[in-house]
Amino acid sequence: MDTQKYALGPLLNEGLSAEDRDLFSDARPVPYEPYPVAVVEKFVNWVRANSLWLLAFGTGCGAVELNPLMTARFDAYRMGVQMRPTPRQSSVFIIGGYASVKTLKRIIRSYEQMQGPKFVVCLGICPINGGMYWDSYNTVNKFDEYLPVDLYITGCMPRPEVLMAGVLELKKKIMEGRADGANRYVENFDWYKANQKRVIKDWNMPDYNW
Amino acid sequence: MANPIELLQRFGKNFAISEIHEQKADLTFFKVPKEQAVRLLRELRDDAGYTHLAFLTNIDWIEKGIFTLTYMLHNYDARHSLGMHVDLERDNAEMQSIHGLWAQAATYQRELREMYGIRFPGSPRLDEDFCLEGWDQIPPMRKEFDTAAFSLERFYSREGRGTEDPREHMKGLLYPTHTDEPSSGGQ
Amino acid sequence: MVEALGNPLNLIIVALGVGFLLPLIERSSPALSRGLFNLTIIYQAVLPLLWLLWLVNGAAAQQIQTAGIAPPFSINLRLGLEEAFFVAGVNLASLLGAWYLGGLLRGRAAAMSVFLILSMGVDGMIMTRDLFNLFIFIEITAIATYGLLSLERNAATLTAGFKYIIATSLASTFFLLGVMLFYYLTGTLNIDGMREQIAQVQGPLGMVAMSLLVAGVVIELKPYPANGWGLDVYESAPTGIAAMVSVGVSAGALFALYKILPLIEPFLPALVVVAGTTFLASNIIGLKQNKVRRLLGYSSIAQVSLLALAMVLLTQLHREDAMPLVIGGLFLNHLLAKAGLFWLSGALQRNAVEDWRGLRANPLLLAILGLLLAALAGLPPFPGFWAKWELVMQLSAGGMVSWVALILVGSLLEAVYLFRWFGRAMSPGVQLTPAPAVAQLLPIVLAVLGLLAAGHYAADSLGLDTLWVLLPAYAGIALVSIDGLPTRPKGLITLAIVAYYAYRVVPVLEGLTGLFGLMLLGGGLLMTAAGLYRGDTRRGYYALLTMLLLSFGGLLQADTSLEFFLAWEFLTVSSYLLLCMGRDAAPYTLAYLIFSLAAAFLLLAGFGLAYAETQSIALADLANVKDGAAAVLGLLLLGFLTKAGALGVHVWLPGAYAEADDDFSAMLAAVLGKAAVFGLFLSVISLGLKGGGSDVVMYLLSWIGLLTAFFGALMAIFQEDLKKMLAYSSMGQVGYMVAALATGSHLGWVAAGYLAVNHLLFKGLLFLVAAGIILRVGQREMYKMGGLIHNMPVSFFGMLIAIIALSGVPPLTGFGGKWLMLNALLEKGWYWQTGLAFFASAVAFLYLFRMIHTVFLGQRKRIHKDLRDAPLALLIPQLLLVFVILALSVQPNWLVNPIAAIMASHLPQTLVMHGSLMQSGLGYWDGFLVINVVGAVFMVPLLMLLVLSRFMRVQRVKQFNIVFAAERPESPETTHYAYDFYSFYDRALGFLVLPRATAFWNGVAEWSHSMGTGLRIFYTGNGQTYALYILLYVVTLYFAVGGPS
Amino acid sequence: MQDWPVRIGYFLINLTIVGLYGMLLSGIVARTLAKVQGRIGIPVYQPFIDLLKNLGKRTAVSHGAMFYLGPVFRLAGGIGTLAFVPVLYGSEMFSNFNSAGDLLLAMYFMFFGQLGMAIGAGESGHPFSAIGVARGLGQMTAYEVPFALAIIAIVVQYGSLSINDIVAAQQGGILNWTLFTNPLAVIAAMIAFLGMTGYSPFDVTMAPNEIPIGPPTEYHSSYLAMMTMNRAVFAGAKLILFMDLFFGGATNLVELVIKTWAIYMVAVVVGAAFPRFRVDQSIRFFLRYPTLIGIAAIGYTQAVLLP
Repeated sequence: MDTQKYALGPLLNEGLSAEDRDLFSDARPVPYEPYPVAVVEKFVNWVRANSLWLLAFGTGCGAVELNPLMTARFDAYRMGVQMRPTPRQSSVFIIGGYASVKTLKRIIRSYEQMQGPKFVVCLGICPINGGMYWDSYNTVNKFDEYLPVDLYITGCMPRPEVLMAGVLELKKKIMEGRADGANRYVENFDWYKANQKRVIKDWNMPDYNW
Repeated sequence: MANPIELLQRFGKNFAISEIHEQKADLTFFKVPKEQAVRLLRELRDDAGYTHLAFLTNIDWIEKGIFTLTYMLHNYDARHSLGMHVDLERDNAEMQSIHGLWAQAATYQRELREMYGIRFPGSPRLDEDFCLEGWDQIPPMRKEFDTAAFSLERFYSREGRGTEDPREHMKGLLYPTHTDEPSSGGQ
Repeated sequence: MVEALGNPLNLIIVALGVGFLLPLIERSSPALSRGLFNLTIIYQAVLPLLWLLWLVNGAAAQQIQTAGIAPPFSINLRLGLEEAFFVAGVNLASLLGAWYLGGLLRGRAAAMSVFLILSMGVDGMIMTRDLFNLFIFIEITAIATYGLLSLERNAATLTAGFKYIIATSLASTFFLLGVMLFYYLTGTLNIDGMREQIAQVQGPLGMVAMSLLVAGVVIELKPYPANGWGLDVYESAPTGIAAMVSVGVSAGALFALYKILPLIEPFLPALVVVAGTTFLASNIIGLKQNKVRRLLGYSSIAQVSLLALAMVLLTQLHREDAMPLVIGGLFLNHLLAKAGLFWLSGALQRNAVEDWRGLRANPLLLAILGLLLAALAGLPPFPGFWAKWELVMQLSAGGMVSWVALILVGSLLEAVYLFRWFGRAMSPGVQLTPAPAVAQLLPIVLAVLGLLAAGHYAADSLGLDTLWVLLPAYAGIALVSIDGLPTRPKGLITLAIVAYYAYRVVPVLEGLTGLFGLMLLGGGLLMTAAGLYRGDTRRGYYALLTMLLLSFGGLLQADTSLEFFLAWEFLTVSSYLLLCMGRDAAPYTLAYLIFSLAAAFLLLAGFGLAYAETQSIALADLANVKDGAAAVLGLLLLGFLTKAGALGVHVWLPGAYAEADDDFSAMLAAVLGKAAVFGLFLSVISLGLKGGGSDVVMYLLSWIGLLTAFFGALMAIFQEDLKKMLAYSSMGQVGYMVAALATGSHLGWVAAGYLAVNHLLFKGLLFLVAAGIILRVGQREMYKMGGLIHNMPVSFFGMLIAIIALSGVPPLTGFGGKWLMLNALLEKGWYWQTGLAFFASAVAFLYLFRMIHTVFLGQRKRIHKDLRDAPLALLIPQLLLVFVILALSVQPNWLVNPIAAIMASHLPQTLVMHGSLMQSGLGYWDGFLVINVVGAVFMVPLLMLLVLSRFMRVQRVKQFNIVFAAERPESPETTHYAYDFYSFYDRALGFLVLPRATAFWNGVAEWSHSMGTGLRIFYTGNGQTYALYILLYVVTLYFAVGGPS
Repeated sequence: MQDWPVRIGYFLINLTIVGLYGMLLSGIVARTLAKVQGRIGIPVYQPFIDLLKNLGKRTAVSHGAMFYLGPVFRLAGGIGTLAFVPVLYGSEMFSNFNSAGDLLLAMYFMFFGQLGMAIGAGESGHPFSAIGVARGLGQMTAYEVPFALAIIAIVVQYGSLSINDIVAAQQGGILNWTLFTNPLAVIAAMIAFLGMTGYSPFDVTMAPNEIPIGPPTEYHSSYLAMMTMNRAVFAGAKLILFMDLFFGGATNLVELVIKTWAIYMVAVVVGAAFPRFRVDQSIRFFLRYPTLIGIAAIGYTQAVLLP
């Protein structure tokens, strides 16, 4: 495994043609430190936990379980959850079930466009070990090889109730300051990138989608 | 509108139609040789009212060494579908493109090209990626492609994964005392 | 000996003698005969010129008695001032014509002698005082013409000559019959004698006599529709001959008419109708012509009938004192310009108008063509201009308003087809023929010089400070002479000249003219300086620009409406020619010229009406107009509004602004447009506050202004072309000024002045930014740009400041204009208009955002990766404008206070200033406080964001790092949202901006052209039919006037 | 004229009050909408949490200087609008910098933030931003018409452009409010208000599903937080302006809260009940009946109120 540190100069963006390289930033992502004052960090973590903006990007069959979450029956708004249509403004990415290689590429792209701190929640069994698609030619089996996962919610499919329990769990994790997926991703950037590129054979995007 | 059997028999004068098989009242299969297929499709579309190409798919008979293309046509007036089988050599499979007859056939042909490696010379955007992106193996739907081995090799398997027969598992879970007798209950 | 040589009779005798001798001498010595011919023709030209000189200096009119006996018993000739003038003109034209014809005449004794006899015949027609003798000369002229026509022996010439001889024979037959009856009634053949006995010419017989006489002369003048034969002559004859027929023979006929006018008093009204109809009809038909000679033929007929019309009308008005200027001016103008054009078309051997493309490659020829056409169209400084001015003034004073209208409409039509020709010459194309020989061009050049001299003389005769008022033209001509220099030195010379001029002129001006002096000359200098970024050879550009800028000075300094109109016409001409320099301007220049001339003619009509009432052409006396105030105001406003591009007459504007050279567009929109605003100010100040009809006009003006503002903005938002968008925007902005002016209140006029200054600043800035963009990108379509902010940051900054200043968002200058204008409208009680103003200013946001977004923001095209900012020469003027805008934003009082003081001299002050606080009757505004508050308020979030950025890692990303939930777009080229930006607005309100005005004007053009076709129905080309027409015409004339009674 | 530090201090107090109130209002609105949909809805303080969350984001991207300054312009526009509107009638402390200009200044300054923001969003290079801005501007031109007509009507009615004068004329009893003296103008203005607030049926600018959130697509983290703040301050300023012009102004904070809440509820209730207009539909809508009502308001004012 490549263990280069993250501060090793600009990305090469080898997947892009020479003229496209001008269009995309080649900056390497950098992890963020906690706020210097511990109380502030604790308070901000509480705030983050209570304002979970989901990226409205249904990546698999589990996406159908996301929508009831916002209806009158479950009303996840109560818990500070709401859908945002653009990755830039979202803080939680819910992987809705199996991730095919083709979708994985889009997931990575959208994830990298989200601004930290950001959290990944995997829904269902498929992202854990492939689930019923474990021997498929196009479904990844271990999602955490490609992106840092903060929380798994297993089941096939998990009901919205379970999803809500997961949200509560995620909140707890965030408040405790343990949901550090975004930093893990950056710190192990080269490892994640290598894994991603191993399965995504036509890597035609920049190495980091700012 | 004539009976489809009669229709096929009538076409049979000019085409080597064989293996006519009436699957259901509204679905009939038959087979023609590769060389006559497109000509027959055109006549079925223009003269016999089978104006709709519902789909185009392929069956891999690895044992026989052939692919069987299936063109599914539909006649709206007669509410009847015709399935036309065409056998191809499995190695270097190639078939005449029918995107000139139905433009949407190009998409099916792209898929077949990607999944089975069948070539359709002249079909638009045939060699572009369709469902797969950056696929570097033999076409995945060909039966000689070992998808489990591939998955293991490329995506790794997570340890701790077990497999159980759902029927046995659920039986044990739900009816631990039940003896082994055929059940006529749940479907 | 000298005396003998100077005898006017020699004009006839020598020509006759030499004419008959030439064939004889030819046999023995061709060279001698050629020499003799040259000598004679020079003598023929010089003699009347000398006489003219003597007569002007006070010599007595010469009465020549042929047999030494007093008139009733012998033929007598007269050489007074008029005769000498006409004879001199005609003979000069024949001299130049002979020179031009050269080869055709030389070596053909018959031709030479016929040519001499023709010119002699015309001289005779002019000089003789004997009616029968007149008939003889008419016959001589006709036969000589026929002879000349048949010099070129082809079918077309021969048939044309045949038709000509039929027609002229008919004419002379009528004339002879008329002479007989007159002799029978009066007992004399002498015209002067007949005048004494005119009481005898009465009753049915008198009527018949008169009508026959009139018929004879009128047919010679080729009245519509009985003039098909004349046109065939113009078309088929060699150009030199056609020129002689057009100017010489017509002059003779005209003078004949002039002589018999006293004999045919009852026919004067009919003659007016005949001449008027012919003038109008010929010009309408002229529209359809695409052959130069035929076109010139119609123009000739029109000009001659205009002369006849003027002559008769002035006679009716008993304003013979105006005749020298009007008739003399028009005649010389026609004589030299028409002959020159005929010769030019012959020298270049191009007949179809289409073939004149590419003449632009030869500046000398182009200049000659342009000058001759300008002379023919009655533009300054040529004599036609002064004559037309005087004619309009006299006719207006005489209450003949409808004839003024007819003359102006006809002149406009004539300008249309003349300048369409010029437009072709300006268009790119291939040079077909080699340049003509100098010998052939020299007479044409002499004609041009003659015209210029005559113009100068005419201006002198009007008592003007000629050198000063014609300074723009002379400066332009002077600068043409250094046109060979490289571009930048020329530009610097222009700057120096204009700067010195401004330095001399502006301090003298005061009040409103001072304000506009600063704007026009200051702005003009700035835009000229900005133009220095161009290093390509711009032939004639700076000469014309100097002319344009100096005529601003003329406009501002004008004390009389004549000076004003003159400067205005200079503006029109120079800006038209400058516009022609634009690479693809050709299709739009004609519209510009037509509308500009129409505007000028409306002004002329307005000034005429004012003159009719006050008998004064002083601009200050405009304010004394009382009864006709509304009409004068309406005409003047219409004229200025046309020039300002108000709704309905705006059709010329987008094309002109968009297709002019990029730096000249800035000049047009920012500076030249203000000249129209100045005119509007002038007319409103003098006439707008008179109550009664003026109030109605002002009320209409407010609607015109705001509708212009609204539709200008609305049309701007749908433009893809950067400069077209700016053009429509200018139109809209001028609309606000118009509306503010219409209020007729102190506040409103301050608003108008403020808006004008502000518009100069931001629109100049925008056009300069556009020039830089177009220079770098090489495109005008905005959707082909995008994301240029990183390449052209300074230009972006300029545009940003300009659009904020335009939009009216505080704290920049734009808000002041909006505040003043809306307050003025509300104070006036024009609430609906205020609502429309709000709507218009909101719509303006749309195009402003579209402009800055599609050019500077969004996705950059890959090919624009390495673009640089505009050249420094272009950026410095931009930054200067930005600086002025910002300075005036901080201290609006620096602008408002002087304007308020100026307007306070015309109206009671309603805008009150307390330090930086301004108060209208309704509201208040403290510009200084506003910008301070806004500045402070801006700092709050800015500091906040800067602090936050310390805790937030801000990564600068590149253009295509845009966020997409899944798929990303293919390429930046297809990701720039720019084309059809406001498609939804089009769906909602697009029906409002269907090109109705364009369709209307196209309809007018179409209609005029079809009318041209309709009127041509009489021209069958058949000689018999033409003869029949002549007969019918005479009968009609007879019955129309008196009938058998 | 007082000394500047005091005035600035007063203004900061105003700003804080209006900002907090505006944030709270958006919480109340969300909760009200939730009730309409049969949900419990967010806690009323949720907007504050969201705001702090966005302020607490640790990474951000910038597309360039104008992009960076966009939210600054936006927020400055909101604060500035508030600065030119007197919050409470007759109170020195709550008069802000109203002395800088009249109603026209406040009306035109509203565009300041929108224009700056539009340019910032434009620099992001995102086509959806441009589409959103185009729609927003288009809709703005349309609702500006009835609004302007209503404003003209009341300016005619009160004979002044000064907001203070207009409020003063409405004192002395509820029947003196513009709402009762010139109901047509108020109707026209309130319909325009629906467009201004950007709730449905006029929310196509932000249409979250077609053009993800419109102009602010690229904005996030602290930028977004500043825009949220602006929404609070700007909404507060607009509400106060409407209250001053049409509902008799306010002489104390309680009255202010009640009146502005009530005005805002109009937009919220309408928004909860109507589906979305396409932008060309909303343009046609505003230019039809609301405009006619505005015209009628001016006519009514001229014919009935003035003599």
